[in-house]
Amino acid sequence: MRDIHALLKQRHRLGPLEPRKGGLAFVTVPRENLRGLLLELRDTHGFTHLVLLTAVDWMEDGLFQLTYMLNNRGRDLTLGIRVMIDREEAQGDTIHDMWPTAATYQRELKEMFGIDFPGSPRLDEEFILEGWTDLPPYRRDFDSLAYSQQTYAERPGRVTHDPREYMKSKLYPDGV
Amino acid sequence: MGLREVLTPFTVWKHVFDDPVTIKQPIGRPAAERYRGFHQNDLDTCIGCGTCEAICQNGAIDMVAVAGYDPEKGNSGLKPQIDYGRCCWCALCVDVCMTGSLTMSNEYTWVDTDPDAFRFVPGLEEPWKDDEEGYEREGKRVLSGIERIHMEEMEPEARIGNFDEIVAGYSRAEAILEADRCVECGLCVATCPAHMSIPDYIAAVRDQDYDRGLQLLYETNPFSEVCGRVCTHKCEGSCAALHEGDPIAIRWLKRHIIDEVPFDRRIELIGQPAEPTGRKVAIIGAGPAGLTAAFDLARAGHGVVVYEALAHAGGMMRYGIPEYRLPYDALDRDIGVIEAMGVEIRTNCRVGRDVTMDELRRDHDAVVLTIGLHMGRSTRVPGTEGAGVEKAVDLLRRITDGEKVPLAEQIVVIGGGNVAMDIARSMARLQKAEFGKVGITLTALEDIDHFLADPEEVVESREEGVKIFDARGPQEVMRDAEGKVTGLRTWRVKSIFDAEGRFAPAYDQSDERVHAGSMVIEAIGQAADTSLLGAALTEALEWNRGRIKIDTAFRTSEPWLFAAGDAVKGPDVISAVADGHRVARTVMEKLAAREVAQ
Amino acid sequence: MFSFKPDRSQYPAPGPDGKLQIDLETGKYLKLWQGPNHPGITGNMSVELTVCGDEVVEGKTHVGYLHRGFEKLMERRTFIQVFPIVCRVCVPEPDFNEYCYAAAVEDLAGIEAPEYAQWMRTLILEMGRFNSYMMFLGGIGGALGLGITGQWMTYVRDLMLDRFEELTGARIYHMFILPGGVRGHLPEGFEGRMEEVLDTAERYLADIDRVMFSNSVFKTRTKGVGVIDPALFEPYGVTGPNARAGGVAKDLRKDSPYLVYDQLDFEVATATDSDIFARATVRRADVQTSIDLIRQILKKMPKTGPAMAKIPNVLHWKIPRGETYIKGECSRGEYGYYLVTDGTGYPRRINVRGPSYTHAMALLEHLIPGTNISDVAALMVSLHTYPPEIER
Amino acid sequence: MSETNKAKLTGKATVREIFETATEFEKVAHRFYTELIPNVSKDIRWLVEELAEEELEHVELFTNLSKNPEVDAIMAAEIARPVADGKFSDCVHTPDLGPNPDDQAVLQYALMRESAAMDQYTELAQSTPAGPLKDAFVFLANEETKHKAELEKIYYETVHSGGV
Amino acid sequence: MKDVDDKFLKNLDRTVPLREELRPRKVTTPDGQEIEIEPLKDYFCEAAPKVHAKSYFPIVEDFYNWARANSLWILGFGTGCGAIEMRPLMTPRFDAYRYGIQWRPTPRQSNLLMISGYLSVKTLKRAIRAYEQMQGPKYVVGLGSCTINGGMYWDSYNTIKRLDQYLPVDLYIAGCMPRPEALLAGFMELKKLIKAGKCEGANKYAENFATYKANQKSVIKDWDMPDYNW
Repeated sequence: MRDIHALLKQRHRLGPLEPRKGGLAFVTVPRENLRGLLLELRDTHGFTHLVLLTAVDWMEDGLFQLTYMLNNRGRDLTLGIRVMIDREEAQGDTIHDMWPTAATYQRELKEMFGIDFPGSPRLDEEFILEGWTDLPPYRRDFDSLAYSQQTYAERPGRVTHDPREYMKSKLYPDGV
Repeated sequence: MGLREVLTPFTVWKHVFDDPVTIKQPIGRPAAERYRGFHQNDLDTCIGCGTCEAICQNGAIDMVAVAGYDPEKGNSGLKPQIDYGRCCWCALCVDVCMTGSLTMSNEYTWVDTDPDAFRFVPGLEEPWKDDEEGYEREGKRVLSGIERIHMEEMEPEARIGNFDEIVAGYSRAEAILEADRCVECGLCVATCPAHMSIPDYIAAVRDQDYDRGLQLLYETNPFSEVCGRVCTHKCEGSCAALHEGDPIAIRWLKRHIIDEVPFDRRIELIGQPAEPTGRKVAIIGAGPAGLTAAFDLARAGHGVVVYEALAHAGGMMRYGIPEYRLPYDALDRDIGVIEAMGVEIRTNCRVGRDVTMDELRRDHDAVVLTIGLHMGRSTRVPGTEGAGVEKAVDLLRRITDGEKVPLAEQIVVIGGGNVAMDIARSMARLQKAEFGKVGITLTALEDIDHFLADPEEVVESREEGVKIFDARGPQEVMRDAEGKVTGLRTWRVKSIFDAEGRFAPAYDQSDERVHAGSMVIEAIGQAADTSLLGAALTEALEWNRGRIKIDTAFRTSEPWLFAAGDAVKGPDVISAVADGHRVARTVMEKLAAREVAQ
Repeated sequence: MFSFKPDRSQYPAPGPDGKLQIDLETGKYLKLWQGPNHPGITGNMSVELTVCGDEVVEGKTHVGYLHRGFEKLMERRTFIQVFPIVCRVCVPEPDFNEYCYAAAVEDLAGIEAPEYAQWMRTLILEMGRFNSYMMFLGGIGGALGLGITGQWMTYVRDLMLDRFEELTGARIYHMFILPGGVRGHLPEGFEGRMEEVLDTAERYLADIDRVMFSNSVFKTRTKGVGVIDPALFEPYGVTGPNARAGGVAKDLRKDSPYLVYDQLDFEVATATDSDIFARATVRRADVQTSIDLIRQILKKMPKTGPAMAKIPNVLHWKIPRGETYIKGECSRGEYGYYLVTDGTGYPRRINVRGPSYTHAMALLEHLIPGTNISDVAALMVSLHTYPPEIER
Repeated sequence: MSETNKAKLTGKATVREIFETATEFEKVAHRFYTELIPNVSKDIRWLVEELAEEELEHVELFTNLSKNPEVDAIMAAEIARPVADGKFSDCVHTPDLGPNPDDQAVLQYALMRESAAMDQYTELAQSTPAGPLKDAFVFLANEETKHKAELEKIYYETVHSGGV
Repeated sequence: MKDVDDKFLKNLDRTVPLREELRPRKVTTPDGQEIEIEPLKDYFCEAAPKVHAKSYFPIVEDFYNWARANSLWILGFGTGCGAIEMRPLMTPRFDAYRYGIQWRPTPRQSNLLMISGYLSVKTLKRAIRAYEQMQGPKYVVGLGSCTINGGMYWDSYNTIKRLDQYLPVDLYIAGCMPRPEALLAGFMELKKLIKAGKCEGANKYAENFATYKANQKSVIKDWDMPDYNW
């Protein structure tokens, strides 16, 4: 893995290699380098298998992290490529032309995170959700429990007690 | 496609005469022995700690009150109620249960038309209550730590012969590991006399937020450095973790927080006292109760003067607890914080000698009496009068003051409480320094299972060479012709308490023993020295079985006088601290009421 | 012999937006929904078919009927609280989720599961794989009207569920693989009872060979149907038996051994035709591999040993910032968990990579045009897809 | 209980007479404690008051018993439950009460009295042939032992486990 | 569990527009005619369900109930995880057929709808359609925690929490998921209830039609069907 990283580093603005056990490593690249890097990895270094494409919401930093997980099946190497994109105008570059299956991932990201991939087919079609009108649900500012409580009725009548407070109320109500 | 492929499938027709595999009676077919079926709970074992509720990712468990189960020490009395409209039968609640009371039956059929029916308190009346089979966790708890992190201590050989502190204190890594074991149930809070926010400050240790931890400590206890070392830690006796392992080392974690915050930072963190109110309060006795009250009152802006008869503040914390358990500088830091709040401590000022009660009453808006129990009791068996027989409290006080105390190569101690251990171990140190060896015999009325001393004190005493003879009733201090002490004659106590735990001694006169020694130290009960009150005030006050009578708010029968601490309640530092808070609150209420009246 | 070979050049082509350039109102084409409530669909999903006669010109997969928002729910749960819900991601083979999640947490928290737990996990995974293949063999027969395979295989699967029940305490969602190890040890006499089940399974499988794999109807309807060009494997992310049926001898158990697979002896089954029949035979061979592996594991695994490593108090378990990806070979292909932590007590993000995600979406949509309506069910089943792992 | 007291009792012929004499002793004790009350400091007055109260209770008990026709049955029931004396005697050393005794001294004195009375009655019981008279002595010894046990508890709480 | 963030306010304003192909419009038929179509009206019947009156003679009603109880035909619609435990029931080992229970592929032939666990909003819509297409008298059985009070998806944004708000439920079976044996026990109980004339779910649905519809519409944003569709 290190050899490939060293090789790629000459042509792409790669971050440091973060290896984990079992032939897995992560690396960060700027968005503009992504497609070139992926192409080279696929065509030259045998990373022909797109394992997954997903996003991580770093809301506090105002960023989305796109993770492209590529696998070299022959050498059993997995490389996770991180691309940080702006959260406000979330947009990535489509790679469905390299891996047709990526179109599905990109549809999901559009629906669940609101990340746009201009040019990706059927991007605006509903994928998993139907008639969704709220924030994309995988964004961290979407509160699932609050939404659930506001939308669906729970069965009423449940009460619970905190043991500490309950003991206080029974054993020393005035605090001493 | 050949004929063979058309015909081969027909060969399975041979099964046409096989027995059917159908289960004849499928309804109610018993599930596997480990099957995770409906919940069961042994309500008598359950301590209502709510750990099951905390771990339930479905929010399926509520802690509810159940008739017949009331809160008590280490038991909230609450029981889990499970909503089968939520449960996913993952059994994490069973795995995390602190007592192992929560289990599962292998029952699985529950059909109902009413969706609200699927809520129940396991253990009450469900039909599968007594099912033997079903899921139980294998072995002990694994989801939270069972074993206490070892506390580094000096070896007996190293600690005998000097008064250096024995316990090293946790390192950060150790403290985090120990704090990690806490499940934050909060059962301990009710047991702590001062109701310290134990789970919260343990969480602060975990988060390495010592500033927050220190603030939490000072909310309820200005003697956290002292208590972090010598507290009787009853909280640990109500810790949920003790049911299948060691209780959390709450005391050591408290000490750890204090150890991690520099002294100056402490004062910074607790902040400045309120604006002066102009009110003045006198406190008699600079022990834990008095100084805690002083701390609270001073923080509220009242002027506080503490009158202390001895040379240094601290009371029994200084003069009763030996230095190897509580170094004086630790105590000084706690007192230093209190003084920094504007409390004036007048040492060497004995009320009744240097200043009278009447003067105090005249010059202050309130007087708080926190005089403790500084008078040692004597067994008054024959021979206790005269030289060679000492009282433990007196000796401990003299050791603290650096005086030379009488010493002998072989000493007999009477008593089985913490004071007895303290004096035995202190004398052992002096013996080691003086004679190079330890010669202490400790006799106690109680058998070892009923010792009043903390178990670890007993263990450490033995490690240091103290020979303990339990269940021995003192009969006579033996003296030779010249009147010199030669030993203590005792009878064996067959049993000391009856079935209800009440004192009902039974002696065996045939088992007599003489414990040789040229010095006898009595370390039995203690009493308050109330002579400072004077005859008139003694007569005027209401009393309750030998102690000044107080109400629940620590008011005496005299409206200007309040009393707290060991002298009226007891029995330990943390109780005195709690009393101090309470009496301070009462005094402040009184002052506020006067304010309104004026 | 009848062969359905439509002329694809006659079909309307999809436009740049991926939509088919056809006018439904011409009456030439018809929209036909297969599912979600349809016997010829795998689970609760649907395929929107555009047909011309009985020939399908376009198929679109619709999922989301089982969407529970797992990846969101996991972010709201502590590391231990995620444990009960991961298995729900895939109903027929839930154990893979438990293993991948546990291994991912262990990787990031720096915990090593004890040896006994490693063996136990392998055993559980193979038992789960066996069950999953039982579902497949029953399903593929059922999709072609061969009802008896479903009857038999469900019975055999049920016997294995009994073993699951006595071992783990549950039939379907076993919740046995905790981060840090497994929850318990083998019950007494388990090996013997397991051997009985495996014997029965082998007997039934021999019957399946006769009634299905040697059946001229089955062969006719599956051979040469639903062929995946091996060139499409990489672009479409085809893994597992689907790829092995096309001659790609890749199996993560061999290529990237996890747990104790490196100590076990087994062959990777392959086929060459890459059609429905090949996919079925590969799986038939894999069942045998699983049976052999279960026997080997029970023979080789340590009799005793700790089941759990020491883990921190789960009620406030925090894991330092990091990310990892744990994968394994499940019955359908590469199954993986991508776990991102941020130093708090909650996962930052968990992404489940189910093989059905690629198989049932892009690949299926690619394969459907040109098939006969009656073959769609078989085609879909032959890809062995489970919808819950697509939408999670 | 002195030898004179013992002599007073040995001559009695009926249970009733024994009880009347015992009542007299208790009255004397009650008077003693009542007179002691003003001499002790107020903080321990509760103790002396309690002792006086106890003696008074005995007076009432014995008076009622001596009038009760069922006295034999009651006694028989009582002595069927013998009270063991634990001989917790480290405190039973006659103290010098002095003009203003402290609590420990008072307790020791009271214990000594009860102990002596107990011994006395036991001795009398042993020297009396079986019959209602013996029963009466056994009963009285039992009563004193019970009283002594109560005092021992107070003693232990005050002196031994008091304080820390 | 993390507490609800008060700052989070649900976006309640937006509604989903009706899809193109469902809007009323003019189309040209294959033979060149221009016609107006209104798909939602054309595809569905709009008549609201009616309460089915009981027979005047109790003995006749009892006979009906006996007959209904002994032919429970279940719609083979696996709405959630619980469906996997129905498969063993259809096969010889547990063999539910011996109790007069069988699975049918279409709602038109079924009278029992098993909601096997959680319902996502997308499936709820289909389940309602399936239910409304079934012939009366019809019954609904809820399987497992999810149908009772949300189950383990209690905080999910995409699953309903209480099935009885959207469909009339006659019986619940506890478990996650209930075993085949528990399901059989449930069926037996359902039979008893039907025989006793206590399964009035369909009538309840007709009586409280407006309430059910309001509840359904409050969660199904993409309401591209008329109120009643069968």
